[in-house]
Amino acid sequence: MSHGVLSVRRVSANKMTITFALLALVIMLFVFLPLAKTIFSSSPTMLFDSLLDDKVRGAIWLSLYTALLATVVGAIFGIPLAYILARFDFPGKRTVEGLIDVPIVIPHTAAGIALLFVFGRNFLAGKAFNLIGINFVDSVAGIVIAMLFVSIPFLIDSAKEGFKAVDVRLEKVSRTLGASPWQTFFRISLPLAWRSILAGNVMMWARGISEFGAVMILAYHPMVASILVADRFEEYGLDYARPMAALLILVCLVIFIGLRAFAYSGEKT
Amino acid sequence: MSHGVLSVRRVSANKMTITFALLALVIMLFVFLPLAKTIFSSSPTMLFDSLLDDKVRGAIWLSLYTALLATVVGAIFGIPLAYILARFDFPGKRTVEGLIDVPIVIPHTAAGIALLFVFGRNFLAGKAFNLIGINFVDSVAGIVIAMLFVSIPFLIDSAKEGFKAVDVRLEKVSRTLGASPWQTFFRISLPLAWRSILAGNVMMWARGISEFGAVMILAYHPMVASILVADRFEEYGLDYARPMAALLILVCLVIFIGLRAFAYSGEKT
Amino acid sequence: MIEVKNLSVDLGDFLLKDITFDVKQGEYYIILGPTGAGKTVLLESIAGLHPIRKGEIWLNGKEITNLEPERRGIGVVYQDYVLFPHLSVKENIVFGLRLRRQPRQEIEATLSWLVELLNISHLLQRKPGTLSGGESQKVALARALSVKPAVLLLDEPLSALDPGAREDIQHELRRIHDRLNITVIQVTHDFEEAVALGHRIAVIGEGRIMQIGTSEQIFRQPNSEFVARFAMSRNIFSGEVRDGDEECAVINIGDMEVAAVTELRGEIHASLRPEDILISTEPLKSSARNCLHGVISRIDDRGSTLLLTVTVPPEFICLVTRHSFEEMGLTEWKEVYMTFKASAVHIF
Amino acid sequence: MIEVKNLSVDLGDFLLKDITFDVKQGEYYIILGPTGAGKTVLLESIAGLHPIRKGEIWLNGKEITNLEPERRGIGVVYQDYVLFPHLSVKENIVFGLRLRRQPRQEIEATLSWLVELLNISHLLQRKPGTLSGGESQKVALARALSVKPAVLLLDEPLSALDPGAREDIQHELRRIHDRLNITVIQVTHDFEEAVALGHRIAVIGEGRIMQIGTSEQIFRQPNSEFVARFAMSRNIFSGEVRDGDEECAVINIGDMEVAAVTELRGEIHASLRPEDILISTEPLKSSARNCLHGVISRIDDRGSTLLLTVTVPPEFICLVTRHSFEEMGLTEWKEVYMTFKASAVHIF
Repeated sequence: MSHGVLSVRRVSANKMTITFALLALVIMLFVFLPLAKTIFSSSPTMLFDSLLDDKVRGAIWLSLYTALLATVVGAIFGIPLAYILARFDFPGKRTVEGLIDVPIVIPHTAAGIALLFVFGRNFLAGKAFNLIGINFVDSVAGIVIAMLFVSIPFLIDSAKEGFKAVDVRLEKVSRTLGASPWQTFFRISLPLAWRSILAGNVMMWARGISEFGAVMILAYHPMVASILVADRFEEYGLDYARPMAALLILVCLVIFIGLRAFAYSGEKT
Repeated sequence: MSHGVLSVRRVSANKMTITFALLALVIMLFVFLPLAKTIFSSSPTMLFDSLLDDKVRGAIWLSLYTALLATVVGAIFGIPLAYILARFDFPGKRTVEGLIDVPIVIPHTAAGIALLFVFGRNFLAGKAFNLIGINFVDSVAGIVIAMLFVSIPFLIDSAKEGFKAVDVRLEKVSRTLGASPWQTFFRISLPLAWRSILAGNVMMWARGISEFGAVMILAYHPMVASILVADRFEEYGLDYARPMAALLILVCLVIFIGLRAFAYSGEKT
Repeated sequence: MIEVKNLSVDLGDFLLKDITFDVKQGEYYIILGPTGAGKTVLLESIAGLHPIRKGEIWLNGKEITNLEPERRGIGVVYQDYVLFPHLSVKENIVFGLRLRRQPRQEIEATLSWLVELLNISHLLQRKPGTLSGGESQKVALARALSVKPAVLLLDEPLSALDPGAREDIQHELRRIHDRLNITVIQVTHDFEEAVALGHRIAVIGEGRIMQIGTSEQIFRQPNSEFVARFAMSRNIFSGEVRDGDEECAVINIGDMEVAAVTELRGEIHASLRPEDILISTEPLKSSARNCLHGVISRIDDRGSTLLLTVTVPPEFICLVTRHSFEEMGLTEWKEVYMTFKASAVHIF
Repeated sequence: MIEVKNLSVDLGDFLLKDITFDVKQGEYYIILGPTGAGKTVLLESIAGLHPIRKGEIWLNGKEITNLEPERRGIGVVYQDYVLFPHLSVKENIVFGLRLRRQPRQEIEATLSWLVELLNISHLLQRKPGTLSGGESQKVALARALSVKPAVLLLDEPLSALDPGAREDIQHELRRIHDRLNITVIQVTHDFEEAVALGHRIAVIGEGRIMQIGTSEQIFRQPNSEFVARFAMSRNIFSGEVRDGDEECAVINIGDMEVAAVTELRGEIHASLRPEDILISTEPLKSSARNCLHGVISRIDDRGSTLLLTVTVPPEFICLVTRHSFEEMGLTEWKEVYMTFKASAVHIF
């Protein structure tokens, strides 16, 4: 970070940029310190011990797996919507875009209760899916639904921006060269928007792993990692929850940094 | 929404766009139905009754108020960082940008525990602030800190995009006309990026209201709205939690739609 | 070969009304109009890339108004090339051929034919981002030609290029057209480009076609002030034809009398091209019917040529080469004689 | 008045090395170079908008190399106007004056002076987004002039404009310069623009200054092939000066002999401008020393002028007006005579 400040100073050392850099430093430390402190105050042995705990391993695995499922489902249905929003103007488009962002802003517990009203055993979709043996309360399917609901906006917004950045005339030229709409989509639009779509998938996956409130309401059991952390904190207190929190933060950071680096690889700064 | 599909068909009715529209419809219904069902299955009387409940009113008010505080603090420190990220290249810039997005992706309960490690009574910043009478555990200050941590990325990302969209040569021209860096920032950069910054503030506020996991760890009491919903659900069950969830979703929707409409007013589709 | 009948396109900013024209097999057809006249929209409508509200498009006797673009066999080349950035030059060129699942040898044969035609063998492995403007436009042409389109639509293909590359690509375009005998429709806002390339020119303005004709007709006989200005007849006057015999009329422009060949009478417009005026320092003895005496009031140096404003009054704009300018030792405020033929004055 | 000494700027893609030049009070100075030569970076460095690695900039005897841009009194106008989109035209123009907290009457006085100077009174209440290119550039000029800068830097001010607006603004620029006697530095890639406006021209290429001189010097005596090509001498040959007296040398270009005025001997380059060649169908009796016989191998129609390629060999490019072209009834493969003076052949 000192590099950053130094570099800013070199570019145009004036009082404003220095003030801005100092203010910015405060917020960066505010984000950085808690994460660093949690990770580094747990010794590697403690982290490893907690990794040996079957329940911890199982919860982390369940989080990764359910969030991945949610992302796959989200991609199948979300990427087409993103493409439509990027390419077409139609009355009510603003409304649709607003609706898609709503899951970010409503309280997670309220979202969980709203989902219960549709996917609960005695309701609408819940009953229908029950007939084919899928049950959303206290089940993996429930976790996936909760994660899908709160994380889908990230995928759609990012994919939309990606498609928007693809010159529509590239698609037009492709059509005049004899490509069908499908061929054009898979050979031109998708490869060119790929980076943004991948970044959106990463964000959606990570956001799914991070969810607590909606999952708690819909499916407290089987316990995903974020619920297990809360459970231990409530029952045994901070010291007992810490290694698991540290482990979880580490896992998320590694995944996030790795996939982000992959998504941005080759792109210029 | 049928409008949307119709319009797409008019623009270029081919099998791909129709398939895409159908897939998109699934995800839109998935987001829309739970929200609509929760709101409309509670009668207005029930909503009104729940609004008369002092505890409910207090919790909603506390959510709005603490999220607003978090947004103000976030704006003061976050907008300068956004400007720096938009205008300067420096080594480690990617790292800073990644760091800022981390709060979105780590599990909220783990984030809460990480914050406890810095702002808890026996730790670092907690002790320091304790000297001037500010205490972060089970207090309004704690709620603000938790909301700030999980919602700051939204403000910074949006403001950054806003500043990036302002042609840097507008600032250069302003300087050659005799404006200092500060004058240039407040008369050119800020007014031109205003829409994105406002949108970022709205998202940050809304995201703060929606937080549950991190707030729960840091400050279960005083109860913000999302915690009260969970509390009632745990203690009394779904039927008792429903009106409050519906009320909360309504409040969030009204605020979100209103501010979004304001932020986008005058802009072309 | 291509017929556009009463085509109307409404796109908010752009509005095309009742566009009707037809292009013959093998013709090089130019659509000339100012920026923002909706020329690109018109091309995209012909290619099937815009929904058509009203009107018909026919290709080789078949109506194609609502046919999908991939079934029309109409190639498009844009001003800024629009190459697929994730594919190499070679992959760009064979994109359309691979879609057709042609056998490998056939694809290779077409590729080497195009590479030879446009002389781009050294570019094949490069990515589009590394090409110069002229190279990019050649690749875009090769890509459009790869699927052997019946018609090639060119959307201001020279506008984004440096002057050097512009000349080069202009030359290529004519060569390709002559060699392949392909039908070309090109839109441009540049009159010189239109004259240099087009067999026929359709001038478009305010959403309508103003005039269709050979470059000679547009140049010499503009049918409106809009076309005249666009065709760079800088000297446009309003006046009145008093009388005269059938062969030659006398036109009053202010206090000045000018001879012209016209059968029109009454209020008219007259246009006179700057290069049709001969400048001399002494009155010339010649067959030309008009010889006016004026003063050089302004000199615009264009490098190889100069534009003189000669005030009679009114003001005339005259074009001279640097060569004759220096030969005659012209300067501002010098008195000169302007000689031009009655037939050079176009009346409308 | 402005001196740039050994300026070097390194910006990744752009690299300027050891740029040295000085501009006199009231001069209209042109920096001419191809796109991507770093001309904009150079202007921004002078205005203090780029950090300077190496070199010095002096203004009126004071060093300003590291002075903040708001203290330099140097105005900048960009190619694409860069008007403040959230302010009205009037607010754009008075932006700098309001910052100075001038009294209201003074601001109003300056405003009406500028409005009168540029004839933009009808635009004052409009928003920049609603203006045409020419109008936008006038407003940008008014805004830059509002703070009465010592120097006005113009970054390709005509490049983004339509041909009509381009002429108009070019005329405005000269008028403003003449009326205010302000020092102007303009960068451009357009040679004709440089000739039309500049007192002196600095040709920049490959990050260095290649030649500085009046337009006449650049035009007639380019010091390198780069400058010659850029100044649009289309005829550039390499040859050898055999011998000759002091006044006139004989140059061998291939099998052909050409007379030129030079004291150089040995391997040389010769350039000859297309408009310096007189075309005729019969040999001319004249004082010109060179008369070559060739065949028209290509005709490029430029509208009012035409470029002929005449093969001797080698090939010569010659410029003729449409008038003389038609007079002589020239066609492809017709035999013609090219006459040009020994002094028109520039040797370097």
